[in-house]
Amino acid sequence: MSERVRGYALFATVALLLLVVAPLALPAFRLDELAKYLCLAIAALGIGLAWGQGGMLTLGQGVFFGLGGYAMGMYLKLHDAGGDLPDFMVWSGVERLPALWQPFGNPVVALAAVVLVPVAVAVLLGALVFRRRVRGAYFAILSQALAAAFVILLVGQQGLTGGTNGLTNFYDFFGRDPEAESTQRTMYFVVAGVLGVLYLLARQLVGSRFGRLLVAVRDGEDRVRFLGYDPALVKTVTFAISAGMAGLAGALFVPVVGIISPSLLGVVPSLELVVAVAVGGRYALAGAILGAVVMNYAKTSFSEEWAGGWLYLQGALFILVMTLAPKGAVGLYQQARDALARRRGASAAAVEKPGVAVKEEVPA
Amino acid sequence: MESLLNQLPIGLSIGAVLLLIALGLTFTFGQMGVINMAHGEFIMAGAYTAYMLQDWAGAQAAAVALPVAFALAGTMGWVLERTAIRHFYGRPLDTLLLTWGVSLVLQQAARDLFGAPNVQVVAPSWLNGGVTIGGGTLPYNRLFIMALAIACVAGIWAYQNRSAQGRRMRAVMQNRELAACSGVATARVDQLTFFIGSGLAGVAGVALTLIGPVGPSIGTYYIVDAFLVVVAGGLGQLRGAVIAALALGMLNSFAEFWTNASLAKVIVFAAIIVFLQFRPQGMFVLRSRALT
Amino acid sequence: MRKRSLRYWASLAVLPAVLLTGCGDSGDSGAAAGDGNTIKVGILHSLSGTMAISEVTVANAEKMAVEEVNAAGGVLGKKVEIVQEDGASDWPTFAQKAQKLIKKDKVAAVFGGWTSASRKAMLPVFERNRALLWYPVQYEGLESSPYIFYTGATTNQQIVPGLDYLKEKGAKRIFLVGSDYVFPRTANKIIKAYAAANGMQILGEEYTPLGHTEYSTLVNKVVAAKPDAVFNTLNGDSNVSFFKQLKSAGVTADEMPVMSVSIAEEEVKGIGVANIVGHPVAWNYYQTTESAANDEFVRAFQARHRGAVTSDPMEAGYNAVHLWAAAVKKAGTTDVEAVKKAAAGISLDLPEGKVTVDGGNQHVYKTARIGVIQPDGLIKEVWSSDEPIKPDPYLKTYPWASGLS
Amino acid sequence: MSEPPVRGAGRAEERAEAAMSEAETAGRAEAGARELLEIRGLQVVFDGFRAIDGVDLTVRQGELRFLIGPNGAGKTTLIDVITGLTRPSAGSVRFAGTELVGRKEHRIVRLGIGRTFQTSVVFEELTVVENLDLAATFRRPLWALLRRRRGVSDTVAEALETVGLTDLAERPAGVLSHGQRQWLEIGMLIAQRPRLLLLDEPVAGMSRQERERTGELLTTIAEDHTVVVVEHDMEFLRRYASQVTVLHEGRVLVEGDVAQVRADPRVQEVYLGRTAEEAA
Repeated sequence: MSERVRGYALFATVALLLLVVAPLALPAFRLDELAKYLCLAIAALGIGLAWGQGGMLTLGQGVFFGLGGYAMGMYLKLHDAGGDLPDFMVWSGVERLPALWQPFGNPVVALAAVVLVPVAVAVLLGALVFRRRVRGAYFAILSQALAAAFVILLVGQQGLTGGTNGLTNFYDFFGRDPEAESTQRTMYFVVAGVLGVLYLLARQLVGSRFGRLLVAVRDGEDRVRFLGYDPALVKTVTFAISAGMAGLAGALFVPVVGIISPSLLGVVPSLELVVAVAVGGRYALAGAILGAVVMNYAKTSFSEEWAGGWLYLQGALFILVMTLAPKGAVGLYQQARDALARRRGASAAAVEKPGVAVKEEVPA
Repeated sequence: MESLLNQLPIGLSIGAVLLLIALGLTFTFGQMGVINMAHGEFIMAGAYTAYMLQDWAGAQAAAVALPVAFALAGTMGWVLERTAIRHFYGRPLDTLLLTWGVSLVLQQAARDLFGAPNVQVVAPSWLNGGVTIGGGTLPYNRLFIMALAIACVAGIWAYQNRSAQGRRMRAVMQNRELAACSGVATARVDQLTFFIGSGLAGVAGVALTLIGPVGPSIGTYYIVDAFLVVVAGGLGQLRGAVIAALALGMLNSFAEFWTNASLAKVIVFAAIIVFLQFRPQGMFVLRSRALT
Repeated sequence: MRKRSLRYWASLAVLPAVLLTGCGDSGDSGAAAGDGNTIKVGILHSLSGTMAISEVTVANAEKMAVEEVNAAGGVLGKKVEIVQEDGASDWPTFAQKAQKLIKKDKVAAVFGGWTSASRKAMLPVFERNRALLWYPVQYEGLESSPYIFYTGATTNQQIVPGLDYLKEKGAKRIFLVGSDYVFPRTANKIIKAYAAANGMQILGEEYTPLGHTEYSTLVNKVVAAKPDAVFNTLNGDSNVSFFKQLKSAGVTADEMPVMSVSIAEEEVKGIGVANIVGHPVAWNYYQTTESAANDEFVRAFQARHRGAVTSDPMEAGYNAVHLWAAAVKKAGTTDVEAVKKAAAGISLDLPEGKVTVDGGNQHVYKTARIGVIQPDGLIKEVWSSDEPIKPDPYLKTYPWASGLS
Repeated sequence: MSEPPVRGAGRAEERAEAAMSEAETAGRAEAGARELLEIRGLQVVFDGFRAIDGVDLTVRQGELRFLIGPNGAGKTTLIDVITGLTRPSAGSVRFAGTELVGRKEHRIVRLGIGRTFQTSVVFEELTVVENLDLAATFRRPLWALLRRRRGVSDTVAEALETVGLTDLAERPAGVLSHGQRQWLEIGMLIAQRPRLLLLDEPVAGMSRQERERTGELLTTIAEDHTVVVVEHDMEFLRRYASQVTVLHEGRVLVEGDVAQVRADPRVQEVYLGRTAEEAA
């Protein structure tokens, strides 16, 4: 019980730190950067769920991030245009608002689409792929190819999507100037709040029977079939949830950073997110969040100091993490704590039960 | 109509390029389950080998570089296998991230060694020009790549079917445990497979200098396509890789002819997804009585 | 287990927040532009990622210009201090770093950007903060932000002269090849309008994804169409594959010249001179451009970077710094509105010749030059507009372009 | 491949566990010695090799049936066909009147057939009780699984008790010994509340003690379940089998009780004789 209390106390501490200390201590643009990392952390949380818990290595999460971001961006663009065509369409020679854009003039539709469109795409893909038992490396490669194809499609349809430029230059975010400091501050709180809520929901999911089933699917998909469950359904649902999270992350990213463009959704950014999750610790949801924040923070600060070095450092870090600490930072922490406990236990002449280490792998 | 017919040899030549870049992966992926994202950087190493040898071999560098690139990229692959990948068997998805890290380091190393801009590799003069088929020209350098692809496939086929080492390789590919029990030194076979698979990437890299850029990021241009060939072709299947590469080459060539290059890429991806609806079994037969 | 995870999350998440706090402190207390003994300027180009190839050289030219300004006594009696940031070939990063330069470093001006996408991403940041961006690359026009100075060519200083040249050479049937993004698409729209008004025929218009390297099909299409000339707006590495494929298809510059607008001295090396020799390019500056200012520029740059070539965007970046310095001197302050006002009409003798800032649209007058690629990899001027062309980003003075924007 | 919608899987899914087992008990009582599983004219061909070549087999309600035969006789293949893992090239498999051929694995499980595997597969990262709980809750709709498990359900407790793993309930399955894993698998099978249990070599690799324990377990289970056991172990067979079907080269060789089968000269020739000699 005290364990539990301490857990909640620490969650509260982090919440306090993020919601009170950081806004007070950080200058506006650093807070904005932190908000950006937290957006990416939301997407990473989804990856932690799909990959860490469900074993689906999704290398195309950028696609869902993008779908959410573009849904939000399209609304903001239409709103700014106020009945006219968005600026990029004018210089792309589009004369009438494309049918695809029509519904996004409505904020409710756009906000719903932020989650529903990624979920729908994920369900469709999942139904096609998981039902045919495409998995593991094949799924990873397919999802990567999806990201590549999606970017090509986005870039190629310039009149529809803004091409490489993406959607940018927003003036009005639900009645406020998105670049104003007060808006940025509000957005920071919104992002942190959404992340907190999603984290708690994801934890609930992982702790539930569904979560146990998901781990079972990850470790023995075929065996699960003989328990009477349809693994394709379980995977599709999880994949859709993680896609929805990525969509939400993308939508929040737009007002925070002020742009959504294909360069955020391609193969490399998607992979970078996955790697961040691996570095943080894929088997723990907290690890995914931690990884996304720390890796993106490191990327920003390193590229400020020594741009070329970041690639070496990033590469070397993956190699080290994958070789020495496949369970990431959280895994290392657990190992260290276990080692400590064992030493204490040994001195107290307590018999170490075998399998405690295995138990530690059970994700939280 | 005439230029439509010209797409046939073009499709073949695109297929040959795809085959060359994917051939090595078929084995490292097929036998060892390693998703080697650094394969693209081994291709890059091959390309830079041709560049470096220019000082010494002049315009013949591209030809001279073939064996050198095979040895160099093969050695890089071997080192990678020995130092890192061998700790990862049974964790294929982790190798993906590991080798991506390796690829980042290699790319940046190339940038520091050779500079960020592309470098120039002069094609041997005997590859200038081409044969005229119908109304179009099939350049000699494309023919050279096709011949090279055929030679590589033939070489691998002979190796797998005619040499003792190759038969061991096939044995490990089909059933690792059984092969190990039958006295095959699987670790040895793995090293050799990785050497050959990476070496083939080096060969592909040399060939690509004839038709594409030579720079630190060339690996990233080819890696996704190479993996798609492997996925469509099936695990460790020489035959599958050949058919998949040619089919994707043809599809690419005609799709681009009728639409445009951007849409062609999307069409190829969609085709693979559809293909997997019909033939996932080609790759996912449950042969073992024990479940995974 | 799940209870513990909260604790990890907590203890570990504290770290970055604390680090961020630490970084933030030094930032806000930093000297603003004009304070102390230096004036800060930002240089914001991609030092990593795919665009680094091109942008690093521009950043180097800009740094050299800053040093020249400092060697000549600085501006307003103060040295100019560079704050360099990496855009990392990623447009949101450009926006975010621009924000950082303006808000944290409080720079007087930022020199940066290459791709249109990076400029479009930075534009709102500069407009909202009323800060100055100097953008040094030729671009697709149809833009005139009050907070950006454009020192590269707009369409009527590069693409239109390129077409004039082809028309002069008697090319009637043109094929358009480009990478699939905003610059080529806009450029081709202009070309089509020009062609319609000048009795030229557009035989085809093909786009390939950025980074595309398989050009056999496209070259087949081009060869089958038998154009008099090709207008090429491909970007980066794609040019290498395209020209190699063109050469092996037996196409020569004599029978089918390919006019390129994104290939400068730097790119020629990577494509391979043999593959591109004899083809024309359109710019405003070449390393071989004859002027005293250019001799000095090339000498100074090669003294710093052994064996380097100089190219149009580098020169435009170099110009931007000198034009800004002149404007600040004239205004007597780094205040953005004052500098903007002072910049209008400033005219300097720079490597490409006389460059004058247009006060209206904040572009510059530039001389258009068509060059042909030589066997030594340099570019020889074969045609020029003789005098600087007034920038017209919306092509308002061209009747045939009336339907474009 | 069309099949009549008898006792539709869809409806079965929505039924609560309790109701389900009630219905089963009722069904069992009324059916008596009714045929539960009917296999007719079954053929399985792997790359031209006939693994099963015209097998007919009937298992009645309440029966404990042993399937034996030398390696390659087609025993496991037969189980694979019943559970949907392998698709036959010809023939039919009917379970309580429902055609199974062409159904997906999990649908077949939902009809009430459970199986174990030669190499036991349990979820090592889940605890014993979590493994059992997963097995017990598959009839619930997915959304009902979104709640956390509170305590241990009766079904699970019963299964724990039956297989004797109550003490290890909260330990991860990864720490179990080979024998314990097999028992856990059998426990998961019981927790599924199936109408037909298929056990694939349950005592392979077990120690003598473990075999005995498994044998007792089998006897207990067979009291109120229909069970088919694939087994190699002759000693085990002698002690626990009632009805035996001998497969040889993909065909049914002999069927009968243990004594009959043992006495049959053809069986001795292809199988028992050799094994007996080896055992001796």
